[in-house]
Amino acid sequence: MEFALSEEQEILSDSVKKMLSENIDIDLLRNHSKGDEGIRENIREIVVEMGLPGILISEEYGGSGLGILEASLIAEEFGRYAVPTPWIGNSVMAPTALAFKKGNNLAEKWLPLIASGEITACVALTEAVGKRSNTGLELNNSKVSGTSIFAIDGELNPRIIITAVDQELILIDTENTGVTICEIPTIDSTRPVVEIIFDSVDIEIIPGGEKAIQKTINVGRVLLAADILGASSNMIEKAVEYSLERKQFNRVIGSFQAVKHMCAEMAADLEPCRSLLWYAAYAQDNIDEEADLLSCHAKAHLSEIGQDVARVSTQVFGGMGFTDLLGMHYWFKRIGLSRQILGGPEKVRQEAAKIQGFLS
Amino acid sequence: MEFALSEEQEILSDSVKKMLSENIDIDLLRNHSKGDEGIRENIREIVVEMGLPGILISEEYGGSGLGILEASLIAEEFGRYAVPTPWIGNSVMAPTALAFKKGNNLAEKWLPLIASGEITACVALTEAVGKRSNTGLELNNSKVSGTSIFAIDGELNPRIIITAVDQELILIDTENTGVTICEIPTIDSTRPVVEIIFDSVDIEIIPGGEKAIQKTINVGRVLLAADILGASSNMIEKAVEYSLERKQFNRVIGSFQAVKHMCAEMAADLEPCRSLLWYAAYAQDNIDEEADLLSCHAKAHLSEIGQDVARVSTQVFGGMGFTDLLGMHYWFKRIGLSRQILGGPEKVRQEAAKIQGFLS
Amino acid sequence: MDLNAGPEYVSFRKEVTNFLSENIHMAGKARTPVRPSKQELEWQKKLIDKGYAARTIPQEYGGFGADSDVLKSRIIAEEFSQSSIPLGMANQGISMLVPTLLELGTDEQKKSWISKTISGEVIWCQGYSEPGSGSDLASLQTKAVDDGDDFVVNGQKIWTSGAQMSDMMFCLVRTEPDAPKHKGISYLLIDMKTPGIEVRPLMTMTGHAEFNEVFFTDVRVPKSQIVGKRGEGWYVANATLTHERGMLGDPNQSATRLKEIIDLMQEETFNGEKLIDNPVYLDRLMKLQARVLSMSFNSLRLLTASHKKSDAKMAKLIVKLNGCQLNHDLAGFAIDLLGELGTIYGKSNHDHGSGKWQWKFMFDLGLIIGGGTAQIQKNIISESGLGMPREPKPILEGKK
Amino acid sequence: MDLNAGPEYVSFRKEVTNFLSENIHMAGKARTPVRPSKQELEWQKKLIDKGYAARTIPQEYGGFGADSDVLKSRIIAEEFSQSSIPLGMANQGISMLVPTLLELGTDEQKKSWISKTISGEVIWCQGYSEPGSGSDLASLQTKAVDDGDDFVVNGQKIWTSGAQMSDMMFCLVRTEPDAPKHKGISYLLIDMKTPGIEVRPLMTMTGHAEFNEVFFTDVRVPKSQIVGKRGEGWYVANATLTHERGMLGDPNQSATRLKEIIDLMQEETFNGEKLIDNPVYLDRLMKLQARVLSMSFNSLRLLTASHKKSDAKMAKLIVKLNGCQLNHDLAGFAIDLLGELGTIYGKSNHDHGSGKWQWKFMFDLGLIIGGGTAQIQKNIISESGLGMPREPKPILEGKK
Repeated sequence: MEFALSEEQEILSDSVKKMLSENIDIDLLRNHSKGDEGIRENIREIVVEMGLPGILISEEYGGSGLGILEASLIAEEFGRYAVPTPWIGNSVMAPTALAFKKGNNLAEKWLPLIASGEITACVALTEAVGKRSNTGLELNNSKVSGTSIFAIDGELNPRIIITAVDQELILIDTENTGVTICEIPTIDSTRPVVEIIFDSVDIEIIPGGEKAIQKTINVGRVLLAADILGASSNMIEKAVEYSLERKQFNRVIGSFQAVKHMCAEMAADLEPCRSLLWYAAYAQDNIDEEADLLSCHAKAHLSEIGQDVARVSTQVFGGMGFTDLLGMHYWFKRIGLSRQILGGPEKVRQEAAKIQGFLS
Repeated sequence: MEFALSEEQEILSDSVKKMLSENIDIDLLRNHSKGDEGIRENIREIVVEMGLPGILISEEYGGSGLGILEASLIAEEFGRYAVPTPWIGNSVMAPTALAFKKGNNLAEKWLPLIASGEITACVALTEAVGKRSNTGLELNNSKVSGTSIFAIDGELNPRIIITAVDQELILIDTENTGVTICEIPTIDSTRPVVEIIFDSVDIEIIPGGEKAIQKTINVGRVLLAADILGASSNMIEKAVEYSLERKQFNRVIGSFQAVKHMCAEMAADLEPCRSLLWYAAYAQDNIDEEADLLSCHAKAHLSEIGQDVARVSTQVFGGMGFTDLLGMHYWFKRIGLSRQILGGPEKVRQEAAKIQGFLS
Repeated sequence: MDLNAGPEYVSFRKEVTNFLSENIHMAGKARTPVRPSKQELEWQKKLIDKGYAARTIPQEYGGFGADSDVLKSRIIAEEFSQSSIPLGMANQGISMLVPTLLELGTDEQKKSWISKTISGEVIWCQGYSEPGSGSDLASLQTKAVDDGDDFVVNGQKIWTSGAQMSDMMFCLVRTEPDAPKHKGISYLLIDMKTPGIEVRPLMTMTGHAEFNEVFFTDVRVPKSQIVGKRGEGWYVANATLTHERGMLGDPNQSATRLKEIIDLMQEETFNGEKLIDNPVYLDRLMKLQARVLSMSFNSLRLLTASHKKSDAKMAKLIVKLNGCQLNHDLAGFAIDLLGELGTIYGKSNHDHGSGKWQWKFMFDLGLIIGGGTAQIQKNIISESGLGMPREPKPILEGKK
Repeated sequence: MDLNAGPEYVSFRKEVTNFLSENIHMAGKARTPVRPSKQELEWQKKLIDKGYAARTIPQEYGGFGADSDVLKSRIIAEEFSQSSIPLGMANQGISMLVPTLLELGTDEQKKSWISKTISGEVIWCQGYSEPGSGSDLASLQTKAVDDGDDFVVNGQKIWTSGAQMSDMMFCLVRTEPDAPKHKGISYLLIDMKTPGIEVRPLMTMTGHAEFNEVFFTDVRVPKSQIVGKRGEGWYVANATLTHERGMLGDPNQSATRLKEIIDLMQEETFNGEKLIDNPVYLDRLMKLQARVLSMSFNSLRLLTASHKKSDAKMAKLIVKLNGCQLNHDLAGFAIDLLGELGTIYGKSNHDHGSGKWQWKFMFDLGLIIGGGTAQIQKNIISESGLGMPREPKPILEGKK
């Protein structure tokens, strides 16, 4: 029994962190949010160079065959640096969906392309979690029509879209006619989400049915939780740093008990989330019977704690936190988006109750 | 428009406060909790002498004909001093029930006796709010049988019991055969509650039906909220006082920002409750269409804030708050009981939603 | 307690509603600070003539000259709000400078500025906060050096809303650098067209520039432009600061938001189920409703206290802290109700109104911080409200 | 991450479960502190012989003498807990004094006390806190004056659990009244039968006397009874204080409570509806479950860190603060679920188990306060965990 990261996991996490610290800074996030498209391409190149898109993909398809815990560690660093690049949909949910049943044709065809970074995959499962008005897909004569919103990782001309209809996971090659993708403007400029309109488009069924859909959503939720963990850690760290520089009343504000206790409460709330997340991520690959429940708890609990951390740390930054000058709002908003996609806290807790047989 | 207590109301509240401060102290509460029955009788005499049991009863029946707001002000002081005497059931709920329809025989017969203090009335409406297992009454051949728990003000040989069955308020004269009353031991030694077992007992119907039941419960809830307000105010006041005496690290603990902010948060939470309570109490007599909703909100909101105040102020008292030495736990527990009777917060908020037509 | 209005007020309310129904076509809309248009200036004049704006300001300074009557003021506010019409021009010149001048200005200052300010001819901005002086406002460093007939001002202000379209600024500057920090400050009126003033918009987390930074380089201000005595600016400013704090955390705003949220819950669905039918959301709604009602009634209590000229003490001290947090929480709830859609911030087919909620959610967090942070509010509540001691002065460590 | 146990541990667990199923009839029940009975002393001996108690204490001092292996310790704890059997005797002598003596006692002290303590022959109580010294423990005032071969002790201790049935007390006293407060303290072992010691039960809000006050009047303690050097008692005590804090807020307890709450929700009804079917309660349950799981996993993380002898830092610092609050909140939820019935505290036909929950609700509030208040915990977290500065020393005002 070892409840800790292995040396390899530490090295992976450190190397991602190092790469990000060298390549991502606040100016880049600012320029990206102003629409500098070159930034997306550049970061994507670096991420591909490190082999990250293939992290979950088995070696036979050109990936590194690691697990959800490793993917979560990367997501945590992506959250910490608010990285504007496809990750959770393309490199985690899509490979999980395609590899659900071993050795199917679609996996053989697409996983190598995802691993090599040749294509990106967009995942559109919002409606499988819950439908808002004027959304949803339907199948007619094996062609899909309708609208899916808040699809993940659709910003870089995705070659394939993975979505669900009639309790089946389906794959759409965007080279087919009838697919329209446009970005939905949200608070979070670091991670674009897209709306996809399908107009009688050819599909292929990814084997696995409802279980495959659930597993794909599960890993998405765990990864969002990991992103929140990283973003929140960063906000606390920066708030403490700021409190040790900023002076009022001839003292650094970090010497006031009120500020100290705000920071202590954030840290006390967040720290156990790390263990929850590790366990939830580990369970996805190793403890089938707990995978559903733990993904719900990780998502809901980190959404709540993350929102608190975002609010309180902004208060530690004071007026500066409210301005654009420090740019901490990128994390505030990133946490805000993660909270809502693939199910908000109330919805996800309801699922957690159902999984345990409560609420028939 | 005047949203403030009138001079008469201030005088009433002050005179009750004065009476209580002269007659109730922590030793008395301690002795009462150890079973000194004489204390109940003594306080009851003083309360009767002040004419308080007749506060709501019209002058024709020997009362002073005041309203729920006045009764709430008294309840607030009773909460502040944790007074061990019948009040909410006997002097507020029972008169409200009996006077719901003007000039009925039961009112004529019993209100003068309540006003004069000759008898006490016990109110048993727990099951009208919600039934726990093994409780509830039923009517057979105009006789009532069954069990009602957590009846209010049944400790001093009540002459009458007001309860409900089949959507009617009913009155039971305890001189009839078949009534057994015993105290239920709760955390709150200052306000006994009783269990009543009815074995085929004669009843009389108090006119008014469901509306009368609802109104009786409403005023009970408002009065419990008032009691919590008084108890919580006392806890904050005493916590601040203590923090200005107790020294640690060569400073009074009230000079530490952590302690100051704990007290400030309690005060900030509690202060608007006073306005909520005034409005809710006023509405019972003057704004029919808001009476139901406001009684729910006053009860639920003060239950939540009261619990917070009880917990945080105990923390301000530190170890001393946890011991019996200061006796602050009498208020902690009184708030704890008020929170649960006539509907806990979740239940009462659910009613508040229903009243507004939400949750069909 | 008597929540019925007397007959005088019933008829006054009727007068106001009549006025509104007859004149509503002339009113503009509430807008983010811009110079008033000709139509708005005319509307403002009409409101002052009727006594719906500048109601208690003496006629000699261009006001309506009525006695103070908070109930009538509230009726006016309520009816204008019901009709969604702004209650005349609202700016910091009217809400903060004018009361200050009335109390502490010279006759000449009153005559020069009050009439022009309330009519909308002269627009003011406020120059108090500085980058290094937020919670510790009295540590402000913008200097005004005595030089003949003028002060020469150098330094920087921040959080100045409307600076780019203002004619004038009322401003705190340090005139006596050697005095204790509260005693070295003066209150100056500065013409924004004076050479050496630069205004830079300050972008906030909302993505908008609701505020500005203002830089002063050798800005000459005639000495006659001081309000109150030299070195007493802190005390001049303080009366109106209290006034500003009272304005933040408005319970009317909370009540409006709650109503909008209920509408939203009745309209929106999730998985085909109306949000209003979700028991967990309803429980959250009821908790918020109790807080909203409490703050609304607290505000009635303050109104009565103000009417009776009695001190509402704690009931007043807690408004900013509670109100701003409540408004923030309401916006956060609306966002949660909308789920994914709640994150939309810009033009989209799927926009169900989240942009407004997100803006409020962020701007209200700014209000929790601004105008005295939540921490400063708690200090004030514990000290002024509960009589707890001020933070003891620390032994300062030697400079490094 | 690897949550599978190795084969050595699988077989060790089997050994423990076998032992338990064969010997369970000999075990007593967990009880509030009383002198151990003959049966309990025998059981304790059996446990030490098997290495389930006093596992890592050297054989020369009466222990089992195994190497430290936190995983095996955890397996023992888990299996005993599963069977609801107390893990041998638990008292402050075993948990706090013995580790202290092992580290800092003289050879003679180790030989005199360790064996007798772990066997249950000698029972200890702790004498640290005083009425005037809670959060500021180092300000303690109980005096020990040097007088020939003895110290003469005068003063008062509080929060002493089990004092009335203890043979000995390990105690902090002030031996050097003129030294700085942390440097004037010594750590003494005091025979509770010494003349001049009076024990008074201390009633708490729960209605029980879980603690005592102990008064010392001219109590003579031989100088040989000091542990560590004179004046260094603060540092002697501190190692084990940390140990005590780690024990408060046990996540196993939270997990057990959560399970009991779920059972309660499945059994109890309100208006004929099962509580488990109420969506609002379920939402609250899920929130609590996430916190319980988080703290359980956090504890696995600490276990691994301890196994690897690495410093778990923040993950360790937050246990007491979070755990005690969580346990309190769980008890509060159980009470709410039971509604009126949740307030029953004593014998009643309608008792559905609330007495236990009410006791926990109150006692856990005591634990939030005791062993370092929540405020002290937050100081520690911000200072040791986040590197924020200590409170600056205040300028003390002149005495009145």
